[in-house]
Amino acid sequence: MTLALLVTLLTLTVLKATPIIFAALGGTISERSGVVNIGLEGMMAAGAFGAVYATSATGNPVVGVIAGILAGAFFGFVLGVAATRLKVDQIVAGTGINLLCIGGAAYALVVLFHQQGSSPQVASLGTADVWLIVLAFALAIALHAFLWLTPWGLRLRAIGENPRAVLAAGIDPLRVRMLAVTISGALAGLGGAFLSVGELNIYSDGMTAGRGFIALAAVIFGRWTPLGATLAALCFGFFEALQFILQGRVAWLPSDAMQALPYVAAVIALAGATGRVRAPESDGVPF
Amino acid sequence: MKSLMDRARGARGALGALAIALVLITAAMLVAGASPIDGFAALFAGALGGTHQLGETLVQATALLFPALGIALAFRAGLFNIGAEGQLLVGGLAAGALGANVHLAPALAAVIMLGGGALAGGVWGGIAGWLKARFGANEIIATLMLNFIAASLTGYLVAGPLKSSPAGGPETAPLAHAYWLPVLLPYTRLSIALLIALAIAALLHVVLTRTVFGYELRAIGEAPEAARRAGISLQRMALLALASSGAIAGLGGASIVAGELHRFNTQLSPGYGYTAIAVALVGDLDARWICVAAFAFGILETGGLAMQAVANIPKDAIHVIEGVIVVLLAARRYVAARAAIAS
Amino acid sequence: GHHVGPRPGQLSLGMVTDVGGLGDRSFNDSAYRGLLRARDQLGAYVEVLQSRSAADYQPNIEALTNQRVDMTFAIGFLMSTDLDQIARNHPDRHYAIIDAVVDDPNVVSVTFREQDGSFLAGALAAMMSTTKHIAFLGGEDVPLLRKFEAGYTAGAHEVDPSVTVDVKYVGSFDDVAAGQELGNVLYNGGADIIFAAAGTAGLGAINAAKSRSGAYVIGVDSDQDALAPGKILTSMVKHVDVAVFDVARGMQQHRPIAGHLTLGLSDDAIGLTNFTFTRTAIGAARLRRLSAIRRAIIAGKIVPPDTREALAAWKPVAL
Amino acid sequence: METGRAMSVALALRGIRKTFPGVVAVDGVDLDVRRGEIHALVGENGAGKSTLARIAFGELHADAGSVEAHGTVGLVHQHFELVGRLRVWQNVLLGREPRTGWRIDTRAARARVTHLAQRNGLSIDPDALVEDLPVGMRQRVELLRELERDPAVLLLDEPTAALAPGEIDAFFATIEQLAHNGTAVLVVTHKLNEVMEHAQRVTVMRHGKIVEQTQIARTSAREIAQAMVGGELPAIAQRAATVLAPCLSIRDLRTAGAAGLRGVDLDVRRGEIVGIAGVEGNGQSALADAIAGMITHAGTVAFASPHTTVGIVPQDRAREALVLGWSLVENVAFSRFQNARMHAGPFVNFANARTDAQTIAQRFDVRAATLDVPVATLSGGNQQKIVVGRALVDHPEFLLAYNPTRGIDVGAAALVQSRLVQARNDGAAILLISFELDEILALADRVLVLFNGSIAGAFDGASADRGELGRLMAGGA
Ligand SMILES: Nc1ncnc2c1ncn2[C@@H]1O[C@H](COP(=O)(O)OP(=O)(O)OP(=O)(O)O)[C@@H](O)[C@H]1O
Ligand SMILES: Nc1ncnc2c1ncn2[C@@H]1O[C@H](COP(=O)(O)OP(=O)(O)OP(=O)(O)O)[C@@H](O)[C@H]1O
Ligand SMILES: [Mg+2]
Ligand SMILES: [Mg+2]
Repeated sequence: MTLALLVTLLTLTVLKATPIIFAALGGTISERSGVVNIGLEGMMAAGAFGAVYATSATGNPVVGVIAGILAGAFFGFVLGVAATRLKVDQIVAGTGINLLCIGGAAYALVVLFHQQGSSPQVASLGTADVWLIVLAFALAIALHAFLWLTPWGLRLRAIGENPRAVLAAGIDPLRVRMLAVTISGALAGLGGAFLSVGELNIYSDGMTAGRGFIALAAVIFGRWTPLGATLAALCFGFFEALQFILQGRVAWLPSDAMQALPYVAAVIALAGATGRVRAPESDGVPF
Repeated sequence: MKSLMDRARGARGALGALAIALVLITAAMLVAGASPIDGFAALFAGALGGTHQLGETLVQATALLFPALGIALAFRAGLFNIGAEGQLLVGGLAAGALGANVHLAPALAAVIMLGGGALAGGVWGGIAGWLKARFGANEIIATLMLNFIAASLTGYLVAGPLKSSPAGGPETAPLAHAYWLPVLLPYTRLSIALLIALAIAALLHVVLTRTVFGYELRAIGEAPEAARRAGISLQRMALLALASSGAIAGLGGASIVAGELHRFNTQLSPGYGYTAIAVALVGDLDARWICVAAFAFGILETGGLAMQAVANIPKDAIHVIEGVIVVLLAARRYVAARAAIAS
Repeated sequence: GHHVGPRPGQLSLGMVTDVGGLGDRSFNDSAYRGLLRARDQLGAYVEVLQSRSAADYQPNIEALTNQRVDMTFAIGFLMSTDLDQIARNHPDRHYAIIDAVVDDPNVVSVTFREQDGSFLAGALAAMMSTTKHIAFLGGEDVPLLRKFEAGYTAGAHEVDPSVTVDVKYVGSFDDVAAGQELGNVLYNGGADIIFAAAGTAGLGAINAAKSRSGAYVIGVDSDQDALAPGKILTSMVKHVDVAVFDVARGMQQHRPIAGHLTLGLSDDAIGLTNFTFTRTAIGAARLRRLSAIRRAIIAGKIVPPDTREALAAWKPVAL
Repeated sequence: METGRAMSVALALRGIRKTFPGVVAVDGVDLDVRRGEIHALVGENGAGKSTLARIAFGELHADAGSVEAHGTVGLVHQHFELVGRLRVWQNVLLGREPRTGWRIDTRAARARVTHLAQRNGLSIDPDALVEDLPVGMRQRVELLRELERDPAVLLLDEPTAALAPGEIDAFFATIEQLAHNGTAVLVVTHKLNEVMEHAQRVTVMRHGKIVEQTQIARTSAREIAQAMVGGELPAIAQRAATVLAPCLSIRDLRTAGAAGLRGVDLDVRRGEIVGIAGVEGNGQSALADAIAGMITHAGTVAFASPHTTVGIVPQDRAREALVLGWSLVENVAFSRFQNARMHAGPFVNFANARTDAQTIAQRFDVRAATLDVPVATLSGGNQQKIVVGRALVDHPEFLLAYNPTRGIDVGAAALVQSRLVQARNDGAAILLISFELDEILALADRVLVLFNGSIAGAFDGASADRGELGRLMAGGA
């Protein structure tokens, strides 16, 4: 492997991982507070669409990124309301949010852009997207420090384990969960915005292509820790990048088999390295 | 025992949820510049307006019912099977490949195709079950990753070894007409797959509520430690639950192939395996209510397709409606609880 | 509400999209343009039904049949089995299918010789490449896309057998980001021209070309040249719209076309766009050579391969 | 303890009423708890004590009535509300963490918890993970968390149910100290000796109402018990002489872990109750789990025959014995599926399960609206009766009973103990693991003291000496 190839492999790994890192950090914070966020995929789509719409309206992709964050946060908030105040089963609500966001973006394309399938091209962050990549890693470290060093991190983790214990300590677990899920949506939205106006310059139906679900897996692989999730996202990114590069070079392996590489690697990792991972005690349990 | 009053409140909650959903849909149509009256007329006429439409609705309901039942079985055992989509695909592929290559009496061929589909789905679910039982792997990731692998694998097989013709699409050769599942409703493509699905629903209900196996299954979901101390092997049950869950979803894929599409095609599912999660949950993981939920989703899927032409709403927008309904229906318990407090 | 449905005597046309749906900037959109032209120029009533999965084709075609539209267009080869069945059940109705052959008296089958147009794209790419290294980026690895791949590779080798052609597939027609990333991988790997036959995902490859000097991309299906003026060498268009319009016009003139139309370079149904932004960059000499190759294909002197097997057996033709 | 301090009311409950579907849990209760007093709240299982405490704390809302508290209220739940995967200091200081800048000052936090523990005579390792702690230690953590908040009113729901005798004394010393400093303490308990020794006033509840409220000085344990059950206490069945044939024999049993076994030999014969006395954390769990086949071990655990029938009352009823969302009937069937009575082919035999459930409910006085309500809606004591009843319903040849009367009121406890003695009289071999020395002395034919994973001494039940037992339990040679 030449040096140039190695450089491509590594940059591609980071590029592939970045949106997943954002969403996985969101998933981690949400699950740490005890809410399983199945809706990450939808929130990413909302963020991606929101970013493109705001960028097309203002011409400024930075505004777009902020709009993407807000769009994701909005649906995070909706999930939060459903899962905490309305006591809707979290998985049901998350599934509903996915349907809502992905369908909603398709619908909004028609209403706002008067075209189906994909948006017109808009301004993009271009090479400035590198700052979002830096931000992803910085957030991972910051979130790790937050969860393990600060009082609020401790409380958040405690809520994910046993909300009643936290209530006994005089903190309202529901409010913290609401906040955590909203932030989770904001991060997923940021991941979507990174895709649509950071890396690209367009929203198109299906462009999140399962990245939200991969992020969900990264949360679990990363054992519900921000740095772990980041590492897991990087692994996915690496295998994706590897298959991109190997395609066509290994003649006996058809492209379909190549495309399965990251997922096969994940399954093998499940059987081998990760072993028994334990979710927060009250993860997914309504309070 | 739920009292009649509780049930009435639950129904009121459901009606309230539906009413809110209808308001939202109306707003969506108005924003898109379409007449809601035409839109709803199209939705219901498209879903229920005639034998043909009803048949289509039931076809969609059937396609959702199988994976939803499989998902419910696993969820009842506390296992999060989000891999129904992949299980459905491999089940469909097995049925398509068998149907295109066996030469048997039609009835036997149907059994072989459906059985092969169930087996393939069972194996696919069983892999996740084995990973869980043997290594304690998290079944959410396992089933999810297997979805992606199933998509690649089936794509590879139909483009390569199982390719129907050099110019053909990503699909297996068409089934001989004799191998098609018998049609249930004349002039529609509703096949006896519906009856099979309903039979599976009945069976699942009986298994879960009447049999020792069903009790053991639910026990590992609700109280794993108590189950372990009662001598139930959690490993064995996880394997069995995910395998049977996959088998039901796989049977669903096979029934689409044998009853509807008459060949395997990589695009045979618009995401039934994912929508079925919503169906299973809206149906309270109870086989009887899942049948109702599947029918309701069938109406939306079919009516939504008809609505796109009239109301200028893109086909994906029907998912908005589904999403709203899923959340609102799930919230009905809260609505019902509030009503109970108020009364 | 407004009136829905055709007026008495009005020509009515129906269309069923494949799972790509409207907005794919490619195949379905192109057919839709043809339909809209029929609406505007022929005064036809048009109706489009989109499909979410392969299982939707049959009910959608049935639905249009039951609405008694004069002609139903099935856009995509995946609908052939379903169309065949419906057409037999409704011998009094008219149908058309794109990209597949359905042998019924009431069905017009329209196929395109994508390999011919792709051959020209490959030839142009080989002539323009300064690195003698070009690439093909497909959507999903399916037989239809391999027609593009084989024709493109052969065209390049016709010009210069030593040209390297890298081939990669996105694995999806939707994942724009992956399209862009793969585009970058191909450019970084030394290719300076990519033929992006990947639906929406191909837009990603166009993006990848935009940020590089000396790199070109070739668009597909619709005329994409204006998406990145000067960077898109040309688009290998497939005029599904022309075919749809022609078939519709035949219907209106009460002489419905039946049988199998194979549309190629000579019908102007397939071919390269006219280099609006890249004419000077390409230069007259290359354009002359390109039209010589085009004539050779039309004359049957060159028969571009349409599968990988045919490509392996294919030899450049001395013109 | 009525000193000159003003006995002002710190918690005033007025006309409290609370219904659950089908039950009136609390029915018009007025109750005052005063500064500086220890006020005992007693009553049968299901009388409404926990519900009342949760209402006073604000965790449940009453249907009617008012709660007036002067100052903060703390509640120590009977079933602890702790975060297992956090450390002791994190649990204790949750919501009140000391910080330096944006970070938690872990050193200060540890010091604060250590100091708090020392001041209250509760020694504990602030860095221990709560999930690794034995139940008694967790009880301390729960208490420390409330003490840290220094509440004006402290509600304790069966705080000593999981404590060893020595720990109970230390615990009450702490509570008395708190009361002395002006805290109002309300303690729910089933142990009337604690009431008599430590409380100043007692309130007795029956069926959601207060039936008696008096100064301790003016009453006796017997009177309180009578008020609770509304009559005389049932007497424990008498021992009868029986033939002894070996049933379970354990040889050189060793298990891993700090609270494991280090070579235990013991025999249980049919017709006898062998009591295991000891402070929690000395290997009781390992012993029970090894017999139940739940953990790997060295040495042998052998029954007289491979067909010996076994009944087990595990230590944690909610987690290890019951499916809380299921009805009594379903729970009675569940865990006995190997029993031919419980199934007909692949189907559950609900008719037999219902018959058995009825039998259990009758024999053990289970207070449930119907046999079909989820057992989660039953009070903890009634859940415990189901677990014991189910273990005995098949007349097993061997019974392992782990704290069989935990959380059960005095009346029901006597009933359960009688049933154990009856089973023994009918020829069952019973291994009784209990943290209550009184229970062991009342029931056991032989008493073994378990200390630090080994048998520290063996006594005849009739002649065992409390003092000697206590000394061995505490590790005296
Ligand atoms: N959440 C609930 N749902 C239904 N019934 C309940 C609920 N909580 C309590 N009850 C019922 O209210 C009554 C009082 O229960 P409570 O727990 O207060 O009793 P208790 O006096 O604490 O009994 P114990 O001595 O067993 O702890 C019981 O009949 C119980 O079954
Ligand atoms: N899942 C549940 N659903 C309904 N009610 C419940 C549930 N879990 C607990 N409860 C109720 O909450 C109350 C307090 O529970 P807890 O387990 O502390 O019982 P308890 O009454 O204190 O039992 P005991 O003192 O006899 O051990 C009980 O009365 C019980 O009825
Ligand atoms: Mg209680
Ligand atoms: Mg209690």
